[in-house]
Amino acid sequence: MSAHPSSSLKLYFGIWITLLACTGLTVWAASLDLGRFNAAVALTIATFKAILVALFFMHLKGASEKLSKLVVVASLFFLLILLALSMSDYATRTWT
Amino acid sequence: MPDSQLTAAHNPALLHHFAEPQQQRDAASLGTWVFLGTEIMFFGGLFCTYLVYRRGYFGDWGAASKTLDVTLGATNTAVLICSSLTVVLAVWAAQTGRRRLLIGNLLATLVLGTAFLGIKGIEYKEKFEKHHVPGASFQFNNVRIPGHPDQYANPSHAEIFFALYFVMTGLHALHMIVGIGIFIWLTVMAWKGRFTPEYNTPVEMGGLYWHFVDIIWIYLFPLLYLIDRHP
Amino acid sequence: MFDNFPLWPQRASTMAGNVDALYIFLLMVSGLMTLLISVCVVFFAAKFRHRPGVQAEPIEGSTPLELTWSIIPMGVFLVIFSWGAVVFFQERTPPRDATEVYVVAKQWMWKLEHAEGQREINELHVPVGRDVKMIMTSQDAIHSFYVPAFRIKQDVLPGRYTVAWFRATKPGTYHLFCAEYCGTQHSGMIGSVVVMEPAQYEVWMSGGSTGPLSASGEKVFAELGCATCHRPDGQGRGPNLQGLFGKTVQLEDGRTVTADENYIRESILDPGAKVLKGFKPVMPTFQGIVSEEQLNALVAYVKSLSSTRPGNAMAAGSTSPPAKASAQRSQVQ
Amino acid sequence: MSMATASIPTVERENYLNKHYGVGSWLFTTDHKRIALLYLLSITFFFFIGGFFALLIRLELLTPAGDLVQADSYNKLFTMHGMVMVFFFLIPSIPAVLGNFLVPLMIGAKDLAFPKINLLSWYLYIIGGVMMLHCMLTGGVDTGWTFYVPFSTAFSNTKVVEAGLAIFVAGFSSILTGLNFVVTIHRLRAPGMSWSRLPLFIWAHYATSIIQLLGTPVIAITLVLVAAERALHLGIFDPKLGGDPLLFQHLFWFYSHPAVYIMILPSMGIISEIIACFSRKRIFGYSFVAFSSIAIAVFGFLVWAHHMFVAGISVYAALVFSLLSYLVAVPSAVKVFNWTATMYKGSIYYDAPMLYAFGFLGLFTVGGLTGLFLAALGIDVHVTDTYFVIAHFHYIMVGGAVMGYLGGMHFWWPKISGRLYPEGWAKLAALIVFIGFNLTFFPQFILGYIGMPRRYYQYPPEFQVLNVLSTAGATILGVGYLLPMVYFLWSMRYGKPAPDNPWNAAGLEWKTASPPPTFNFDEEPVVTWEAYNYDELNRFPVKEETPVAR
Ligand code: HEA
Ligand code: HEA
Ligand code: HEC
Ligand code: CUA
Ligand SMILES: [Cu+2]
Repeated sequence: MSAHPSSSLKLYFGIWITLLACTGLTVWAASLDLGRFNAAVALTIATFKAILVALFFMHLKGASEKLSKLVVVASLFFLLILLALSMSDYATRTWT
Repeated sequence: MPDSQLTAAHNPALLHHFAEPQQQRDAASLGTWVFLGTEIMFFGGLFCTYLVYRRGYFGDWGAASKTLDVTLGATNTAVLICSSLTVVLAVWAAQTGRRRLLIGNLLATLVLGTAFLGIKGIEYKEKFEKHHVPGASFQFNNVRIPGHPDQYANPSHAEIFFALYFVMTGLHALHMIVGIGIFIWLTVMAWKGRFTPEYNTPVEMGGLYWHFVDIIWIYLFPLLYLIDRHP
Repeated sequence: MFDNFPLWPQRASTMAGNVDALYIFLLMVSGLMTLLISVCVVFFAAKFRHRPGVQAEPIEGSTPLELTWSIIPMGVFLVIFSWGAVVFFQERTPPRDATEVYVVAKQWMWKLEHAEGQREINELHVPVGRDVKMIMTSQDAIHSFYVPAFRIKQDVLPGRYTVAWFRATKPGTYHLFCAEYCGTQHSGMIGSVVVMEPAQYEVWMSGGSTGPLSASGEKVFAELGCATCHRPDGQGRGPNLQGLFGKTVQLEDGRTVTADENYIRESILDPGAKVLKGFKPVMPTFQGIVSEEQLNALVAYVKSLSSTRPGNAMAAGSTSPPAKASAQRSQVQ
Repeated sequence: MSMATASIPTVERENYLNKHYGVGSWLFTTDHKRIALLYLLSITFFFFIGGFFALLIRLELLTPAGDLVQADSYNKLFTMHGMVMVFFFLIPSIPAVLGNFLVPLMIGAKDLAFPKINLLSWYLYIIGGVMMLHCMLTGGVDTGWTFYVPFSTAFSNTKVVEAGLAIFVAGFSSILTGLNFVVTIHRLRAPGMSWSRLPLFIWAHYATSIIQLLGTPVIAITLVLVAAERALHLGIFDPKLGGDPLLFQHLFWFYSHPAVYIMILPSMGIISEIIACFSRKRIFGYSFVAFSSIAIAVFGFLVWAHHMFVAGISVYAALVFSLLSYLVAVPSAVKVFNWTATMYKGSIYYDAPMLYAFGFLGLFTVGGLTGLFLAALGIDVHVTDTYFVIAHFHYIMVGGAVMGYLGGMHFWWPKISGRLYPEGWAKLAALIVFIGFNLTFFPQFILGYIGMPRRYYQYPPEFQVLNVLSTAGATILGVGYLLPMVYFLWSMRYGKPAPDNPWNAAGLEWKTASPPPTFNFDEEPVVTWEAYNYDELNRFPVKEETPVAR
C-alpha cells in the first residue's frame, strides 16, 4: 500500500464535499415532519457517511486484506446482537 | 528493553520478531482494526442504553434534544469532517514522502481537533448555565414536548437524556483528547523526518483511529441533536 | 428422620409437583449422561491403558458420529426446553380470580397487605386451596420473594410491579426468603408463609382488618382529589375509571396498552407517559406525594371499579363475593 | 510410572530464564515467557487471596447462626471472593499464563505480535489488582460480584467505585491480551503452520480472544456508568428517574455470560492437548473440536438473559434466551464426546496431567449438565439465587477450569521451568483436589434444591448438616491446592532437569529446548506435519538422548 496515484487526492476532496453536504442534508431533513421516518432518514444518512469514511478515508475499500473488513463486520454483528436481543425483552414487556 | 532490541540490519523500524516489514505492517493494521472493533462495543453499550430509553421516553427526549444547539452541533460535525480530510491528506503525504505537506496537515488536524473541543466546551458551559447538568441542581420544568404543545416533558426522563448526553459526548471528547495526543507525537516524529514512503505505519494507524472517532460523532450528532426537531 | 437433614424440599403448592417432575426428569437424563461418560472414561482408561508394545490406533474421526452426538443432544435439549417453558408459563400466568396480596419489600422486611385489609409483616397467612396472587414492589433495592416449598420466586423491583402466584396445598408454616442480595440483612429478610385450613383462616381473617384495601384506596382517592376529575358519571376532566382494569385502552399517540397494575401505577406516578386518547394531559403527577402503601391502595381501588373481576369486587366490599370464599365463610358462621 | 532420571548436560544452556538477571530484567521484559511468569506469580497470589476469603465464607457457614463475622463483613467476603476469583484469577489465569507462554511457541513465532503491549497488559492487571487490594484493605465492597443496581449505586456504602474501576482497568488488560493473541495467531504463524494444523489449544485461545475483545468493552462502559451514577448522580439506571435497573443487568450479563466461556475455553484447549498426548492419539474429530470452540464463543453471546429469568424480563424474552442457552450447550457436548472418543483404542498413560483431565471430564460434565437445569425456565425459577447455582458454577469453574489449569501447569511445567515435578506427589494432589472438591460442592446442589438462598450468612438450622460437609470439603480442597504450590516451588530447585520433550508429545513447543531460549527457536521452524501426529511419534518412540519423564 505504498504510493497512491494523485487521483486519490481528487477522490478525497470529493468525499469531503459529499460528507459536508450530507451533514447539511441531515440537519435539513430533521426539520421536516416525516413522522417515524425522521429517525430512519437521519440514521441512513449517518450510515452512508460512516461508510464513506470507512471505505475511502480508512481505505477499507482497497484493503489488501479481507481481514480488516471481517473485523468491522464482526464487531457490528455483535453490536447488533446486543441491541436486538436486548430489544427482544423491551419490545415484549407489558410495562414501560 | 533487552529483548526487543531493534535488529538494525536493513530497516531500523523492523522489530526482531517479525520476518519482514510487510508482516509487521499487516500486524499493526490488524491490531488497529481489532482495537477499533472493541471500541465499537465500548460505545455499543451506550448505544444500547440510548436505544432503550429513547424508545421508552421519546417525547421527553425530543424536548430535551431540542434544547441542544444544533448550529454548534452541525458546526462541530463539519469541523470533524474537515479534520478527517486533513488526516487522510496527511496519510497520503506520508506515503508519497511529502514531508512538509505531512506536517502541515498534521498541524491542521490538531487545530481542527482543538476547535472541536473548544466548541464542545462552549456547549457544556451552556448546559451548566441552564441547569441541564444531571444532579441536584438539574432543572427541566415546563418544557413542552415537540408536537404535543399541551404536554410538558417529564424532567426525570430528560435528566436521563442529559446524563447520556454527557457520558456519550464526554467519552467521545476523551477519545479526541487521546487522538490529539497521538497527533502531537506524530507531528514531532514527522518533524524529525521519521516517516518515509517505506515506513509510515504510525501515521496510517493514527489516521484510522482519528477517522473512527469521527464516525462515532457522525452517529452521535443525529442521535443526540436531531431527535425531534421539526416544528 | 430427615427433619434436620432434608434431601428434598417440602411440597406445598400446586406448582411444586410440576417443578419436581421436570427436575426428576432432568436428574435422570443427566444422571444417565454422567454415567455414560464416566463409564466410557473409566472403561477406556482401563482397557486401553498403555501396554508395552501395543500402540494407539490412529483414528481421524467420523462425521456421522459427530452429527449423531450433536443432533441427539439437541433433541433432548429441545424436550427439556419445551417442558421448562410449559412449567414457566404456569408459573407466570396467575389465574384470573386469584385473591390478591400487595407486597412491599424494603430493607429488610416484607410488608404484606391483603386485599381484604389485613396487614402483616414478614408473615403471610393464606388458606389451603385458594389461588393467591402477589402484586409486589420494592421501596429501595431489588429483593426477591422466594418460598421454596411453593417453588416460586420472583424479583421485586423498585418503581414497578412484578407478580407471582401460588395455590397452597398443605397446611403448615413455610420459609419465606429474600433471594436477591439486598444489603446487610439480606439473610435476615426472611419470614414465613402460614398455610391454614380454610376454617382457621376465616377465624384469622376476622381479626385485625382495617377494612378492605380498596376501601382505604377509595379514601385516598377522595383525599387526593382524584375524584374531582375522575367522576363516575364521566363528567370530570379525566376519564371514568369504571371498568378500566384489564381493558385495552387507546392512547393519544396511537399505541394501545392493556390496563394492568403497572399501567395504573404509571398513570398515577407519570401520567404524561401514556396519555389516554381524547384527553388532555392535565393530570398532575403524584410521584413523591403518595407512599407505596397508598399507591397499592389506589391501584386496588381502581381495580375494584371493574365489576368483571369478582375477586376484587369482593375486596371492594361489594355484594358479590366469589363462590369459593362465600362457601368458606358460611362454614365458619 | 515413575520418572526416569534424565541425563542432562551439567552446564545449563542459555535460556529465557538465565539470559538476564536482576529485577529490572523482569519488570521491563517484553519476552512473552517472562511476562507469563510475572502473571503466574500475580494470579497465584490472587488465587490464594480469593481462596482465603472462600475459607472464611465456609467457616462462617459452619453454623446456622451468623457468629464468626458480622453480616456486613460476610457480604464483603463473598463479594471480594467472587471479584478476585473471576476478574483477577480465573479470567487471566490460563490465557495470561499458559497462553502467553505457549501461543508463540506453539505456532512457531518468536514472540507475540506486540510485546510491549503484552507487558503493558501485565501492568494494567497489576494496577487493577493493586486498586482491588487497596479497596479491600480500606473497607472493601459489598455489592456481590454482579454489582446489581440500584443497590450498588444508591444503597451500598462501601467502595463500589474503586472496585468498579479496578475491574475496568483489569478489563483492559484482558482486552489487550486478546488483541495480541488474535493478531499473533493471524500474522505470526511459522511457515507451514496452516489453520488446520493449529493445536486445539490455539483454537481455544482464538475463540477466547474473540470474547475478550467484543465482550469486555461492554462491561467496561457499564462499570463506568455505575461509577458515574454513584459518584455524579447521573441516574441512568435510577428507578426514581424512570431508569431501568434491568438494563444494567442486560449490559452486565452481555459480558459476564460470555465471560464464563473466557474461563472455560482455554481450559478445554488444555484438555484437548493432554488427552491427545496421554492417549497417544490424534484428537478425535479435530475440526469439530476446533470449530466448537468458535461456536461456543459466538453462541455464548446469545444467551445472557438466562441470568435474569425471574428478574422481571418479559416472558417471551425469557423463552428466547432459554432456547438459545440450549444451543450453546451443543458444542460443549460435542467436545465432551470427542475427548471421550479420543481415548478409544488409545494407549493411555496415567500421569498427573491426565488425572486432572479425567477430573475435568467428570466435573465439567456435571457442571454443564446442571447448567441445563438452570436454563430450563420452570426449574430456574425455583433454584436461581440458591446454592444450586453456586454448585453449578463451582463445578465448572473450579472442577472444570481450575482442574484444566492445574493439568496444564503440570503438563508444561517441565517446559516452563526446565525441571520435572515429583510425579507421586502430583498424583496425590490431584486425588485430594478431586475428593475435596466433590465433598465441598456436591452437597450444595442438594442445599440449593431444598431452598437455601445464596449470599446468606445465617440460615435455618435444617441446612446445617450439608453445610458442614461442604466446609469440611473446602479445607481438604485447600490442602489439595497448597500441595502443588509447594512441590512446584520445590522442583524449581531440587527437581530433576527436564528433557526437551519429556512426554514425547506432539507440538512445536516441545521441539525447542526446556526452558526455551529467549527467541523460542534456535532456527525458525517449518511445519510439514499435521497436528497431533502421534502415530508418527509412536513409530519412532523415544530417542536415546531424550529420555521421557515417565
Ligand atoms: C466457566 C463458567 C461457566 C460455564 C462454562 C457455564 C456453562 C453453562 N451455564 Fe452457567 N453459570 C456460571 C458459570 C458457567 N456456566 C456462573 C458463574 C453463573 C452464576 C453467576 C452468578 O449469578 O453469580 C452461572 C449461572 C448460570 C445460569 C443462571 C442461573 C441463575 O442465576 O438463575 C444459567 C441458566 O441458564 C446457566 C446455564 C449454563 C449453561 C446452559 C451452560 C452450558 O454452556 C453448559 C454446557 C455443557 C454441558 C451441557 C455438559 C456437556 C454435555 C454433555 C455431556 C452432553 C450430553 C447431555 C445431554 C444429551 C443431556 N449458568
Ligand atoms: C474462579 C472462580 C472461583 C473459584 C476458584 C472459587 C473457589 C471457591 N469458592 Fe467460590 N465463588 C465464585 C467464584 C469462585 N469460587 C463466585 C463468582 C461466587 C459468587 C460471589 C457472589 O455471590 O457475588 C462465589 C461464591 C462462593 C460461595 C457462596 C457465598 C454465598 O453466596 O454466600 C461459596 C460458599 O461456599 C464459595 C466457596 C468456594 C470455595 C470453598 C472455593 C474453593 O475452591 C477455594 C479453594 C482454595 C483455597 C481454600 C485456598 C487455599 C489457600 C490456603 C489454605 C492458604 C490460606 C490463605 C492465605 C494465607 C492468604 N464461593
Ligand atoms: C386534574 C385532573 C386529574 C386529577 C386530579 C387526577 N387525574 Fe387521573 N387522569 C386525568 C386525565 C385528564 C387523564 C387522561 C389522560 C392521561 O392518561 O394522562 C387521567 C388518567 C388517569 C388514569 C388512566 C385512565 C385510563 O382510562 O387509561 C388513571 C388510572 C388515573 N388517571 C388515576 C388517577 C388517580 C388515582 C388520581 C389521584 C391520585 C388521579 N387520577 C387524579 C385527570 C386527573
Ligand atoms: Cu431483600 Cu435480599
Ligand atoms: Cu450464563
